[in-house]
Amino acid sequence: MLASTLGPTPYLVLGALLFTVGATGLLVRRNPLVMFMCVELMLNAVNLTFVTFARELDDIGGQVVVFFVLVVAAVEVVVGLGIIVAIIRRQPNATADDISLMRG
Amino acid sequence: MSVLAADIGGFPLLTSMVVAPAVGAVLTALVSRRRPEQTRLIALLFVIGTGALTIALLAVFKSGHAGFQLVDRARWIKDPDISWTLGVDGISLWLVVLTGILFPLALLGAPPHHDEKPFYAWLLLLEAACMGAFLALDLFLFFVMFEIVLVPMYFLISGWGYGGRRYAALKFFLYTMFGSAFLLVGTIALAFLHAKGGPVTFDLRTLADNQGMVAATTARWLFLSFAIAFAVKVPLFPVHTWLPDAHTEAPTAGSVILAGVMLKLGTYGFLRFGLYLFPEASVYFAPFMVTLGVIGIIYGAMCAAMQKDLKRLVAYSSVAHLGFIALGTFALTTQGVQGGVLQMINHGVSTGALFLLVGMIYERRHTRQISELKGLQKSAPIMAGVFTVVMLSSLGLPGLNGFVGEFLILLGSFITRRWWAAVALFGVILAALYLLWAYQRVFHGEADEANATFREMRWTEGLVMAPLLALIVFMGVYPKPFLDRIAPSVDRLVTHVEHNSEYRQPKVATDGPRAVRAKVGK
Amino acid sequence: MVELLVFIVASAVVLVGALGVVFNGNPVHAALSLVATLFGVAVLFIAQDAQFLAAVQVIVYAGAIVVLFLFVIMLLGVDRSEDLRSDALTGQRPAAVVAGVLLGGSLVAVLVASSITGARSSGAKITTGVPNVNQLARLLFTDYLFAFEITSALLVIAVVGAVMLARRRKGTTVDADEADPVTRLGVGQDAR
Amino acid sequence: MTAFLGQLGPVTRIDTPPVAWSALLPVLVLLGGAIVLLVAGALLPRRTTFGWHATLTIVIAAGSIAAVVPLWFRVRDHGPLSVAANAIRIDGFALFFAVVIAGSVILAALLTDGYLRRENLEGAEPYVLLLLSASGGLVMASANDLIVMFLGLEVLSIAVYVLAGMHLRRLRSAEAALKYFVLGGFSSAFFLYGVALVYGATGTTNLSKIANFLATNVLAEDGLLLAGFALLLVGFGFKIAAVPFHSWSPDVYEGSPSPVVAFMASGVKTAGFAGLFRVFVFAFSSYRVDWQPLVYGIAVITLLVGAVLAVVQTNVKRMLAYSSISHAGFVLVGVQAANERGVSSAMFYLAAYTLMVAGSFGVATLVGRRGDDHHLLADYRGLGRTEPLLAFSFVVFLLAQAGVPFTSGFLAKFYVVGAAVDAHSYWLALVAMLSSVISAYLYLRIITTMYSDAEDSETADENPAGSAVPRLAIPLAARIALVIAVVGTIGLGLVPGPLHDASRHAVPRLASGR
Amino acid sequence: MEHLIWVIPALPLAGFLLLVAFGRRLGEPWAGWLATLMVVGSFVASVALFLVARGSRGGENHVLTQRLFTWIPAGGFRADVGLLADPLALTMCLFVTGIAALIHLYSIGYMHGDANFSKFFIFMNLFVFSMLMLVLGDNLLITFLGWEGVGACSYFLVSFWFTQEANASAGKKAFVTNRIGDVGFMAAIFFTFVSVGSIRYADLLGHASGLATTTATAIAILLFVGAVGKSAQIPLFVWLPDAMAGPTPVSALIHAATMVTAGVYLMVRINPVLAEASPWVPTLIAIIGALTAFIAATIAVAQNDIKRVLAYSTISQLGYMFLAVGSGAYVAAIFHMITHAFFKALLFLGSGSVIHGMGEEQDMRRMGALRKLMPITAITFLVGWLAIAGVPPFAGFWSKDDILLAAYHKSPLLWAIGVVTAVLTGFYMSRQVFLVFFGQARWAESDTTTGEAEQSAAGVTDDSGETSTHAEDEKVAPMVHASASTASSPTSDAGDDHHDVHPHESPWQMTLPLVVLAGLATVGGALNLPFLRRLLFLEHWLEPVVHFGEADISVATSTKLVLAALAGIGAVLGILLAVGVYLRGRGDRSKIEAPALANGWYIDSSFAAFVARPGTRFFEAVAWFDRTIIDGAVNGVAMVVRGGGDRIRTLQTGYVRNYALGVAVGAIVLVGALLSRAVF
Repeated sequence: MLASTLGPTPYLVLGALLFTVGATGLLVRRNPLVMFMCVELMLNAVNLTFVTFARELDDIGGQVVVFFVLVVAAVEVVVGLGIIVAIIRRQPNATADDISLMRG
Repeated sequence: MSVLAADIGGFPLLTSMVVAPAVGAVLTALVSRRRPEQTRLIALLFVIGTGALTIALLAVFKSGHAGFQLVDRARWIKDPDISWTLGVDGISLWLVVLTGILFPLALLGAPPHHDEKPFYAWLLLLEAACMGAFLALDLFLFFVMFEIVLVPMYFLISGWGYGGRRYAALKFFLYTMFGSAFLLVGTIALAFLHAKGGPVTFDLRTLADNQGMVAATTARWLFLSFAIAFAVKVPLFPVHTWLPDAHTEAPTAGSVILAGVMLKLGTYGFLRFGLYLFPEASVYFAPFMVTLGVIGIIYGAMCAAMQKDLKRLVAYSSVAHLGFIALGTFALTTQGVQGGVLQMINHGVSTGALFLLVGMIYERRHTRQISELKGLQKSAPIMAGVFTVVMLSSLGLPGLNGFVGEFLILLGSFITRRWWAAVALFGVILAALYLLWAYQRVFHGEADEANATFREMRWTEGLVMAPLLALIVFMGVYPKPFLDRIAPSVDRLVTHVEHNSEYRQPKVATDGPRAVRAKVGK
Repeated sequence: MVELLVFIVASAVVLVGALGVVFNGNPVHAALSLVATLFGVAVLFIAQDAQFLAAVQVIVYAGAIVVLFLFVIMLLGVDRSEDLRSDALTGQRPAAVVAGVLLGGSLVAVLVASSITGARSSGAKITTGVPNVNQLARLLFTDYLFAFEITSALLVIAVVGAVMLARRRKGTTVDADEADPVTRLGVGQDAR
Repeated sequence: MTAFLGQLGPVTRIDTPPVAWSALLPVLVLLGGAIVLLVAGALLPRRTTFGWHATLTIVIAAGSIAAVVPLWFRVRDHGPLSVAANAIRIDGFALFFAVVIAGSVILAALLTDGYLRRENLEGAEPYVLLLLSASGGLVMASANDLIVMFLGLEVLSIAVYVLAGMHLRRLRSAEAALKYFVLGGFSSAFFLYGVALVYGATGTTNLSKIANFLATNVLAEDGLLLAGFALLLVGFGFKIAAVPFHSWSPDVYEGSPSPVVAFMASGVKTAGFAGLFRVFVFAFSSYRVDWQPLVYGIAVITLLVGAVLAVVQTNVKRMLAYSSISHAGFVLVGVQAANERGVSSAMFYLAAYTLMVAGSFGVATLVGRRGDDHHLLADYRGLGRTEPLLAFSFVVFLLAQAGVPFTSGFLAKFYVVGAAVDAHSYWLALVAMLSSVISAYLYLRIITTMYSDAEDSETADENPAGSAVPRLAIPLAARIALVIAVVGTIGLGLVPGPLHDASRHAVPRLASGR
Repeated sequence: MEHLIWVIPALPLAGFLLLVAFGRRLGEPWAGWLATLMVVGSFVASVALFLVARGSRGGENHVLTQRLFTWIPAGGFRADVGLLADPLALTMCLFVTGIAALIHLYSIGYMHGDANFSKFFIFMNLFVFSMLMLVLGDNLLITFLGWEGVGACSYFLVSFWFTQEANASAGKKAFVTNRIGDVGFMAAIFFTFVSVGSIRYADLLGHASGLATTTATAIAILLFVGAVGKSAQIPLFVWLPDAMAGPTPVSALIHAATMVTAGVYLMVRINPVLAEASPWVPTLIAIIGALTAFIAATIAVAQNDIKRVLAYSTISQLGYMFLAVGSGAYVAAIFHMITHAFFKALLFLGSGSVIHGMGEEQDMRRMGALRKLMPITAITFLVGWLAIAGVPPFAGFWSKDDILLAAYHKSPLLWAIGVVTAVLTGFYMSRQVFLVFFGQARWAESDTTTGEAEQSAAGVTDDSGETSTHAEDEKVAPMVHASASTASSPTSDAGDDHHDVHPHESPWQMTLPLVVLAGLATVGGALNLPFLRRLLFLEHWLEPVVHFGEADISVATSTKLVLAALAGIGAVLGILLAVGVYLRGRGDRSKIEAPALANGWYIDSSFAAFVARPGTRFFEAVAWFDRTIIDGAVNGVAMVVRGGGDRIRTLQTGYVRNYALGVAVGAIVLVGALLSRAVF
């Protein structure tokens, strides 16, 4: 166990940055797979935040939440990849920008 | 105060007047599409039955009473308190009777050319809604009826109208709905503010008779929200432009009902829900409303004069006529308001008749363009004669109905608003101008080839016009029975306004010569 | 001091990995960068007394999820590198950067300014004596029992969804706008 | 499981909290039913002559509703129930939404049956997902913990992502799934971050505790909390398709299989609102002065943008999608009021809207024809003549959406506006009504198109437009769905009392503001 | 007996109703006889009532009233259908019904063969009814009822031959111009009610002395506006010449004898109010009257249409009456009204007889020497001529003399105008008589001459820019604007039938009224002979009605005689001048018949140019405004919504990353908004 000398703020800020990088990444990348990865980054940022708060609040509940987030992330990936597989089969090498039949 | 339904043996007369056409509509809709004659029969049966009920109403109506009579009441929604409350007084009585009379005539006089079944169903539904709106004594119920009339009318215009019917129907619906948006918010706000956290009720009499629950400034805002809705419906300048389109494109029956009955929802609304609910605000905004009315009179007449389409011309004349009604209503004198109420009926009869006639002309010539019509009087003298009488009624010739209302309105407004009345008087000249000019172009002159074979009125058409003509003459010569029933309620309304505001109508309006003698005596 | 050192190193790994995900044109590389981030986060978990979660993070995330990603990349053969020099959507990239800066900025500002609210745990405390796993497990089956149960529904969805989506459907595409009318109306056969 | 726990017993005995399973019955019926259906689906042939899958789904959903009934009275007489360590709260509110969501499942299932046959997509999976998604909705409506809420949201959403992409031969379907999924994941992350921040600010994820905490403590620094509010609002805003988080919905509604859209617009949206109420109106009620302006703003732009954009569409499904956005704005007006009237009016609205919108998309399902691709306005031309009853039912739904009296839509609007007025949000009420005027244009446009023949009706008498197009096949199940929706829409318009009373009873007592 | 006042108007009303119902079935001539019978009955009833009123209480004038039913009750306002048969009303009744009866009889002959024979009598009976209501009404509103009623009948009858646009336009013009005056009347009614609380004459006139001067002035002026419209005074006289488009009996009855004098009647009726009004009011009335008399007379000099001459003459004579009213000589006004009714009806009927005999020819230039062919017509016409010219001892002399005397009392200048007008009257009437009955027969002249005449007529009208009235009417004219010339150029005579004209005397139904009227025009002066007080029958009879306002004219007898002599000399002078010009052929006719005069001083055309045209343009501008601005705003809102929709729609790009950006931006905005709350 490491002594808590640093305080929560650096962790939280790191989480915020990670979240931002993930969010921005989703906005700038065209490959749907990478976009999913960015969502994973965001979820990880949240996880980090939860854990930080858990320690700060001295509440194990925050850690349990991470557990559930992990499950959700996994499920999302499964379904998301399923969708991508379905799409790429019909439109090989399609990027997110190519998938824009509907608009307006 | 109010005479209850129990007084006539418990028969819910008013409710039946609303329900009967609605039932008729459903039955008509249920008849097989392949039996048009049956639909027609059923529709006629119900529409005439409803007319008969309104005549019965006339018989049981106690003419000395000022308050609401024959009140039917049943709870509809518990919280907020909304109930099916119907009642009639002198202000609504004739409108109801007018509705009862005009619908059969419209149905008989202007049958549709296709799809009889839905046409009749919508028409019956429209009648139910109009009846409901005139009889409702619950603000919510009124709003519901006020709003629902749009639907059948929309379908009537868009389904059976002429060339630009879709645009016209849409414009009509949206424009009126735009007004209703304000009305709904205003209605709810009034009820909630009035409740002050207590139980919310929409009962008209409760809301109106307990003034002072809403602050004066708030009441003015609320009045405005009501006024927008009614102004659109009337329609007053400058929110009138839906009317020419709707009137012109609507099928004849639609135009008749639109002009004869539906426009009255606006003016009736001003009386029943403007003056009654917001006496102080009505007084406050009276100059404004009167100005709008006067602008409408002059402006409508000018526009009417310039129309190339006969139906459009009649439509604009409605703008002018309803300007008169607005003027009378907000003159806030007993003469003005009585004249306004009477003029609603007059306008319904005269303009309804005009639209029927224009419809007959269209039937024969398939055009409404004035320039394409000429010299019809030669081949159709009787129709020309009928048209003349209706036209003279519309331009307010003494001895015919239009004059009585117009005169009272002008007199009433002259008492309180001399200069407005003076300007409005010019509307009388302009009315003669545009109507006679139109008549001249359509009926006078030598008929060209297309118009030479114009068919004279058939006796069935004459039969439809006869009651209207009779009313035009009767109301012009002997309006007393009408005014006798209108007067107590109007007096009560004006007194209500006086009680709840600083406004006092000049003594001469109520006392006549006695007032002047008293003044001289001093 | 140790914590600071760990934090600096781990956070560097996390951020570099994250940026790697964003800036690597090749999806495989991006996935590998993601692994770096996940590891970094796991380290930070440990630094904050969440040892079990760190383990799960490595096993489930790095071990399963990223592998899944890589598997799909290989399966579909979409490992072609993406050209990151330009963005076809006008304004998207600068807007994204601005949005990122604003979002990050405001979040950081909030966290820096008001992380201490005075709130204290109202649930189970992190007790140092008991193993992390035990504590988690206890909470999982008490306070979070329902949440735990509902994750089962999620997993069922994942299974059913994957089956549905990945099932190879024969037959032509019904609504490809380029398709000619004949194929457009053509009805494909079911998978079975 | 017990055996497993028993083995660990001596080491660390975990006393699972007593769970009142009966209180969870509505959810459990759906969950269990989904599993049963999954298994049954594996046993039954994929292509069945009778709609076994749909029937079973309906039975399950109906069972869920049936399970609500005793609970309803129990809750009414003995107060709300806290279940599973207070993670779930079964109160009238939750039960009301359970019925609405389960009802939307029934309608969607009725529509799905014929659709799947028509599109050659038979199988039990769509129904399984439908049921699972609905269970997520029920969880959201009854969640008393942000984590449970989040999980419910995910259960609800992920199943629908899959359903959106169900029609794999349609590119649009896949595209809808992808868009929905990417954006859904994106916004879930925001939501989750919001949960984290609220957790950090209050020390708990339990909504009761949060409410308690916020009511009893004065926060010196509430930035964390407020930022959490904002991010949670993003998540909910996405789910209910409020502007500016709406952009997915027209594309997804257009692309997804129409019966699924019926569920999305009714069940999913309803569940989203249920969560929004739970979190914001109930738990965060003492901070309402902070979030009310935001909801006010969102409501205004949602109302207007939805209505205005709907007007310029040519695809009926997109029109309905945008109008659905505008309707969300209406419900947000109820949210903004943040009083008991507001909640109950929004509940009434959602219940009424469920019927209308499910019916509307039901019609769209049928008119879409094989390939689910005939959704242009032009495809509706002449429907009034060829399919008078179908057209009539669509008219009812559209008029109800326009807020014409004697339909449920009118009363829904009336109640919502009443709530806004009660909260003194007069201008918002006015904006709402005006936006409904704009929307009315759209509905009338559709209606007019249905009742206009070919190009010009003057000449149409000789040549009825519909003659060239084959008659639509309207399966019995879809007929039933439409009849239910029509009867419900008109019935609620005439006799709103019972439903409105129910919604009034279902509203928990709200704490007063800060 | 007083309960039977209603019989007087009821008979024509019954006739009207019967003809509406059975007119077509009765057909010619029985419809005409029925109508005539009704009017005769009405006349008999009037006479009976007159005898009753005169006979009772030893010659005391007796006022009979009858209230039939309440017409419009509203609050303190109450208008009854009440009849008031006082001397004034009875006087009017007598001559209205009397002359109407004669004209009805005449019409049976005149309208012979018309397709709408019975319809004509429907309107005639309705007119008589309306006129009687106007006269007998016991309150302003009943008078107004009649007032508008006669206006409407005038409209129907002027445009009776509706197939010609000109007639239709003339009818419309008459009605609309009248309405301008009617508005004044209505306003006066309002004023009366507001200040008196009642609109009964009994209340208004009984309390006139209690009226404030301003109120009395307002009422008087407004009623005068009404009178100006109805009685065709400056500036609203333009309709009357056009109204000649109607059948000649109509012109005689409505536009000469009765309706147009209603304004005078009204002024006399309210003389107590006039007395209370500011002094400038009577003066204004007198000036307007004098000017109208003079200007109309000058115009009459240059007219070629036989009826138009008479029309302007009527306007001129009405001017005299107003001059009398303005001078306070109410009895003189009524006196002149009656004598004028006699001789002008006579002249019109005579002209009608001529037109009838000439086969619908109205241009005097195509007549001449008719005295031999139409002896009865000619002789009676000559009587009328002398009467209107004011040659003693014919009726016109006495009444005109009375007026001039009063005018002199008011102001010598007015008197001077009156005398000049008298000279002109003598001149133009003589001109007419000579052109029609003397000289050479011109109806059979060759086409070229006729063509020239026509062309000159056309040239004259061209100046006013009105030849194309028919065509332009469509475009220009909702405004009062019709055809100064149209009535004078009947389109039927375009050169195909006037060779076949065989002038002949008219049937007895037409000549009998001529003879009767000629007799009346000769002896009509006896009603009010100035020689002895006892002979001032009319003055005594009307005394109770006019005693409030009648000016006390105290002029020395010698002055009276001089004035009378001057008036007589003036008339003779005018006749002699005409003899010189038109019989002897001295002087240049074209100088006298100047285009300015022929075109009525361009008043009508300038009205068209300066009022009607800009008015039309203004109306068009309003209609444009309505279409473009008001309705444009409505459609503009729709366009803004659509345009906004299209604009916002472009944000919906279809790219999922754009959508995500939207979500992110939304999140930032929300966070920012909430944080700003936290910070501030």
